[in-house]
Amino acid sequence: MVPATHYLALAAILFAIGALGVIIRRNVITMFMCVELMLNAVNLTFITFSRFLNQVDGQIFVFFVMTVAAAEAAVGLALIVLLSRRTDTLDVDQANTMKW
Amino acid sequence: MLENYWVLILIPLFGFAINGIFGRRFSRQVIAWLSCSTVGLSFLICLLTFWEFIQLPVDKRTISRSLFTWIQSGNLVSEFSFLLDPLSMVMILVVTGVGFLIHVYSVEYMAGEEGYYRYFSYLNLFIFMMSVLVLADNYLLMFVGWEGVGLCSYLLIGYYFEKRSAGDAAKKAFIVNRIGDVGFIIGIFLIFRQFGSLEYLTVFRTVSDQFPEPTAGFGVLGAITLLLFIGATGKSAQIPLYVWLPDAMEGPTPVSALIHAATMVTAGVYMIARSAPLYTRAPETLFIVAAVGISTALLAALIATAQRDIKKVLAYSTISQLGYMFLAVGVGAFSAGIFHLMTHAFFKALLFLGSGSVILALHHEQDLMKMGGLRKYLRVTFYTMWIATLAIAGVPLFSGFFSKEEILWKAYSSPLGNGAFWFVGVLVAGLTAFYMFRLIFLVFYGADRFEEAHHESTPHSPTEPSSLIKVPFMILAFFSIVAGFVGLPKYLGTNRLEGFLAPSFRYMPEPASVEEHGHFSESHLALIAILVTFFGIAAAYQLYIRDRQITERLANRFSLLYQLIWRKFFVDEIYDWMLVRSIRGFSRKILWENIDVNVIDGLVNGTASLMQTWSHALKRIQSGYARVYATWILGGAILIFLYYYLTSF
Amino acid sequence: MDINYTAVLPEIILSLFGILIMILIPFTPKARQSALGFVALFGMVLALICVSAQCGATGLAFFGMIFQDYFGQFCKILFLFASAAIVLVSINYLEREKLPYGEFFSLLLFATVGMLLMATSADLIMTFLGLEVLSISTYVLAGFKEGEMKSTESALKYFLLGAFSSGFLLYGIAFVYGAAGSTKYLKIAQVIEASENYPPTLFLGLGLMVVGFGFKAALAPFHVWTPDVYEGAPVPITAHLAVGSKAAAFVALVRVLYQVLPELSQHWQAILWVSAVLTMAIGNIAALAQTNIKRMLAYSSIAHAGYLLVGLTAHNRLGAQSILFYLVAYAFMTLGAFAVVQAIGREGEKYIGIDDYSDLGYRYPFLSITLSVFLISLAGIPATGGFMGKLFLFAAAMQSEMYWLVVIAVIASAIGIYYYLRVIVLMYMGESKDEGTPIIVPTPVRIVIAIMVVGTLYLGIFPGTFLHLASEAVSF
Amino acid sequence: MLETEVLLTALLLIPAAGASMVAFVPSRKIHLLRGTALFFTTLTFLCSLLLVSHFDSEIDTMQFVQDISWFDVGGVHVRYHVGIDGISLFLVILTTFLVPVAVLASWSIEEKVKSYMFFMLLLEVGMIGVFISLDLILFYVFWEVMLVPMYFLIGVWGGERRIYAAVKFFIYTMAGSLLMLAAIISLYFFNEAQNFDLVEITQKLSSGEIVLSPLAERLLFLAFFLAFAVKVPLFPFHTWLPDAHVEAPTAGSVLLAGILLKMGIYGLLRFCLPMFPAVSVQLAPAISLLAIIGIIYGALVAMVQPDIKKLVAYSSISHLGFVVLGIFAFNFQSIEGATYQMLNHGVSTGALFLLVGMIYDRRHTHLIEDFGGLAHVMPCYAAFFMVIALSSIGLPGLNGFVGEFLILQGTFLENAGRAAFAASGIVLSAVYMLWMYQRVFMGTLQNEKNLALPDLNWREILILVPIVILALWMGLYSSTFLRKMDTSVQKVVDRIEHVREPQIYRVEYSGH
Repeated sequence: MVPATHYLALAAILFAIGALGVIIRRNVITMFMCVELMLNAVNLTFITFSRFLNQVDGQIFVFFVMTVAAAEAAVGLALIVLLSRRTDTLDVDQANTMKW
Repeated sequence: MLENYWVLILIPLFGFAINGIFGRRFSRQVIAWLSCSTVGLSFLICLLTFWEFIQLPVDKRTISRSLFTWIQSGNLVSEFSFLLDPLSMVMILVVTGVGFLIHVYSVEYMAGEEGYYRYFSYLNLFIFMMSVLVLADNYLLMFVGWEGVGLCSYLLIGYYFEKRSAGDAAKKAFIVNRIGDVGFIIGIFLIFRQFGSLEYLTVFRTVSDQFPEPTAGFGVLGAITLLLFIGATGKSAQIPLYVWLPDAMEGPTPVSALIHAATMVTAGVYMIARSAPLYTRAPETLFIVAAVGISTALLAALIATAQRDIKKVLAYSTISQLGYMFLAVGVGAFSAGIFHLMTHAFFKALLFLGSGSVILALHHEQDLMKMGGLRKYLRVTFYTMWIATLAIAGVPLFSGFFSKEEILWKAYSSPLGNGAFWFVGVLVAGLTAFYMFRLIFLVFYGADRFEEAHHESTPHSPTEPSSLIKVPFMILAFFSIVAGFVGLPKYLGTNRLEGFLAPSFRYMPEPASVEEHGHFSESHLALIAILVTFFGIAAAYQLYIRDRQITERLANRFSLLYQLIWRKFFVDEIYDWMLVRSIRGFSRKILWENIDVNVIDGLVNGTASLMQTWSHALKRIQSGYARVYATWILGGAILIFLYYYLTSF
Repeated sequence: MDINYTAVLPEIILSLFGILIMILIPFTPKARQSALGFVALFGMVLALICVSAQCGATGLAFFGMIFQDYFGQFCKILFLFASAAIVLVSINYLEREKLPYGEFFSLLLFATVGMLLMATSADLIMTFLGLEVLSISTYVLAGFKEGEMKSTESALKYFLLGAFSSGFLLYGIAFVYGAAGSTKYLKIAQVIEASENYPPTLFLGLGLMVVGFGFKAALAPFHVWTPDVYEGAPVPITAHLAVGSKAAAFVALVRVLYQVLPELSQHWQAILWVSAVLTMAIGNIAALAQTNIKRMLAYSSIAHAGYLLVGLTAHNRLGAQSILFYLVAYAFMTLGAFAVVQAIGREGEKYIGIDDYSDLGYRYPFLSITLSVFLISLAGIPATGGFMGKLFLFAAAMQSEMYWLVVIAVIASAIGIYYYLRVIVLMYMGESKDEGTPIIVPTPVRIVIAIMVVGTLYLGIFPGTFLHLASEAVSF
Repeated sequence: MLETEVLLTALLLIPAAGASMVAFVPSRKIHLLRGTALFFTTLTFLCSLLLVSHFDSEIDTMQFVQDISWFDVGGVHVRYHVGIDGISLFLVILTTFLVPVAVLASWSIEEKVKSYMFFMLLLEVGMIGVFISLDLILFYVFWEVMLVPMYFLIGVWGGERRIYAAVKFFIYTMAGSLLMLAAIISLYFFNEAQNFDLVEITQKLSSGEIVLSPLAERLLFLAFFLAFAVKVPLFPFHTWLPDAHVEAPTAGSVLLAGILLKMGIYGLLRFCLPMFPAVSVQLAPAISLLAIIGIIYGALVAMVQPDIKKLVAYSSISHLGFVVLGIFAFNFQSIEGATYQMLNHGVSTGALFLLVGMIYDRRHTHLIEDFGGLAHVMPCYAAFFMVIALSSIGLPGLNGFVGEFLILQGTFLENAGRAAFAASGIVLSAVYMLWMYQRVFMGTLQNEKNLALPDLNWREILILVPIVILALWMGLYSSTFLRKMDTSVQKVVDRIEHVREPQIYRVEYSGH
């Protein structure tokens, strides 16, 4: 049996990729996708623990997370649409009128 | 009157208050009447008291009265209370007596001045303060009078306040006095610490218990007495604090007569005499007192020989005579000092009043070189001034002769004295005769130099003041002649004054040796002094009557010396440069503009602007880029991770 | 363990009202839409009554997902009160800025539901859900002025970073779940208490959760979003962010740290200590150079989060209690300040530069005096709630012998005084300027401001009442 | 004593009531506003006189005590505990005396009278509160509350650089006092009973029930000391004072100099000395050194000021240096003198600022060079100025001397060197005061704007006459005041002596 650490490591790598993606990518959609990636890494973690703790709780949580992610996506995409309408771009760095 | 003698102090205060508050609405007569009558009443009470006082047996002649507690804090008590003993009796007589005469003189002298009420209320206040000084029964209360007379002196010197020089002189007088006062007050601190009391009699009793014999070496008594003496140098214009007195002549002339000749300036002598039980136990200080006294006497006499302002001559003369008095108390001859103090009060007041009428007659001309020939016009002034000059010069049988001889003899013969003191003393006597006669000759003899020098608006010749003003002249002249007879030297009779004052000088230590040393007798020395005096008079006659050219030739010949004396040895300039300017510059440039504004405020404002700088730096974090913000969050997360990785895993 | 609907009745009521308002929107005439605000208010009042009625009930409810305790009830009342005040302030704001009423109020109601859930949740997942409900609503509210780039930008930044950080929170929850085998607060606490040495995952979970909550509460260095989002959002929403969601985050943090992980206190105190210092320093220092009042208040709210952290770091009863007290005081003064800022901002929020406050003092005495009171309270000067709150927070830290933290906090407050004073200086001593558009203060706003002033001063002069309630509330 | 219990609270409530009355008077009715403020402040003054008549100088504990719980929750117990002893008695009276005077002096304020009077009354509440609080938190509350109205008085009605001065004043004092707050809180935790009661904490500290480590004691002392040193102000924390004074309106300067500065000294006497006697003794040389520097420094800088108000401000630094010196000499005379000198300084410097204000009302300047020869046109003013200036430089017979003398005498008993150095301040004070007097009042009238200056009017004379009478009374019959202080001063001295007793090495001067 594959030990838990493998799954957890995979999840951690996914999470790190997601987090780095948010920082590196300038396209809002890509950034948002990276956030989704982070959430899914968490989901993987939950499932791993759930499996190794012999509980179903963790798996149920994943459903909650997915629901929340969907809601976030709805709001987020709406905002992205608003941004692209306003600036004709998806470059997040354009949203930079307020600083300091 | 003995029971309630203290009312004599309060009466002038009443005059001061009424004149000071309501005087502006009063007519001149009312002001003058009020002022003179209060002092006159005081004098009257004083005389009555004196009459009853001398009836008392000698050992009962110490009467103290307490009015109320002034300051009490823990074991420190200072009562508002008065002590009448022979010493203060003599002083208060002089103060109220001469004070009254000068009040009367002022009525007319000041008639033309603005602020009449101001003048008289100050004068009354002065009499009050001087009485407090003289009659106080503890050091702290004496200090009240001490500073109080300084204040009156300040107010009166600055009487012509629109004149810048008057303001400067007033300020200078007060400040120089204050420097002395600091010494005085520290002396008081030390007295309290040492004796646990400030009351004279308690202090003296304690000191005679603690130190039955004069101390060897400079101990606590040395410190106390020296500090008190610093106070005295300020008030009585001795080296190094004499510089204010010549400038004080900016005040009205009667003020110079009363305050800066007869009474206030002698307070230092009085104080030392009062503290005789302390001083006699500190021979080192006494030597310093005598040395300072005689040096001042010499220095001032030298300066006086070259002054052109009539009042300045008299001022330096006063300093010089005060030097004599300090010489006297410095050699332990307290009653001789008081004796000279008294006689000096009469003849110096008279000299000042005389110079006042000269000045008035010449419409405020004070330059000796612009006078002359006045004897024709000012008869009374002329004669009375002659008498006073003879007195101050020490011509035999005039009052000054007796008191001065007494001092010179004691300077030579007392255990604390020596030949050098005597020698310089005699020299000063000669100088005194010289400069006083120089003054007389320049003012009253020779050609009339005032008319061409003075403005044409006064075609009529100088005139004497009215009769009211002549009364004080007469009285003072009378006393200038006869006052000396209360203290005849041994070879002529008995010294009544010394006997009278003796009860005030109890608590003295056992004298080290009763025998008076020296090889000469009193009368021989007196003869030498008389000769020197006449030599001084003769020199003045030679220079200022016989041949005026010699003066100029001499001045040219010894121009350096002459300049030195004429410019008063540059003492004022040195003080100004050393103290006034440097302190002012230091305060402005270094303390205020640098330490305050640059350093401290700079630190404070610097912190503020540093904060602003940081603020501007910190807000740069807020770059506005969402991705940068995410980096911060991630960075924070990584830091937390690292922390746990290092500490807990 | 049963459902016990009454425990969640307030949340249910609020949700129903939220839905009701959305249903009502098409049926309400355009001119009467502002009535929807009063519907929302009515819902909140009902919820408030519910909470009050429950006061004193204890135990678990809703299948062990919800706590019933004083602490939760205290917070719920506070949140409902704050939200109600925001509703009152918003009605005229929306009218002035010509924004739609219905969506605004229903979103506000949902956000409140999220806050209430955070205050009472007994399960990490519940907490997460509460936080998300709150967040998603506020993402939208922040961008509510769709006509304005600033508002959109504010919402976008908030959304991106919020989602990003909730990823951290969730990841943390997952680790804690892995370490303790449960997400239930009490269960986790039991497990940790029983175990001898803690698995690394527990620390990972703790750390990540701090990041997540720290984001919401604007603790340095997770505070970076605050100034931008506060500046761009509509003023009532800024107030809501500053008061409501920050308070909710703190309350959740208190529960998690004090109730779930008290055993680990020495492991989280150090982090919070550092964060507290950073937060206070950055908040106060960066505020000095601000020229926009909303932005300045944003930094100020960061600074106040720092003060709250001081109490949190202390980890003692007094700390928890003073956090509650301070949250109340902070709510009063901040809501009041934003209400004034909103009124002075006028149409289109044109006048929000600090310069615009110049010489207002004697022209608009009501606004100026009240704003001065709020600022003085924020600065922590006595006779105001701000002072008392700070006093208790610092006292708590002092009790835990964190002297340096107190000294730093004290210095930070001293710096802070400067920028609060600057506004007062301008109002009363500044150069006079052009009038600009006259300021109209509608009655509801007036009422809110008045209540807040009274509250601020009441807390300063008679802190006993609320302090008593707060100490009752801290039962763990 | 039943009815006297509420006296102190009444002193707080009357001005507070006045403030609320003022708030309801329409701002147009300037005369009504002034009248109301004057009425309430005078009422407070009259009320405070009852304190004197009911004060029992034999009792060494607090009197007129009122002690009720303010709030007591979860271990935080704060009390409304007020009371006075011989030290605070006259400070309260001074406050209630100077405020009506300041109100009268504010007749020339024409703008924003309403808020001005409101702040005045509020300020009075704060000032009285500081002197009567016996609970540390209560004290702190009043201590800070008072800052706000003062800040507005300077900032709104002040001179040109008023904002700078106001902010500087506020931040300076605030920075100091926040540290005091930290110290107060930590004292609370050292107290087992966990309350902030000053009397109790002091008592426990002296009986040894509360034991502080030497380090803790030192830090606590410093925290308190710093707050008070800023307020005094002691060199080098003094630079806010000249700015604040110059910019403040007359009444502001009067109260600032008359009362606010006293709070620092009062704090030292009430907190630092009784609570931390050991550290006080340890640090006394250093603090005395600062005080002496302050005396000389203040005087020297005062000497070169071109502005009368600034001159008086620097002179305050010098005068208060004396007071601090006296307090840290720890003997009966010096502390009683210092307490007395606080009152004296309040009266004479307050009056000086009033006088400067009067000329400012006429000429709108207080630069020395703008004047000269004023004695010609304003003889009455010149006379009053002279008297007050003399009182300020400590002429015997006027009030300033008694305090200064006692301080120096006491200090001398403790340490002769310190007293000797400090005494130089006596000379310097005469220098700057008289020099200023000469430049302002003497000489000829050169500035033509001064030619037609009116002399004092009746209102102004009415303000000054009581002050002059007071100055004379305090200078000539100090027993009225000193006897009421004795017991309380003795208590402070005992507290210090208690700590110093083990050090037997103090050598009594033997005299040889």
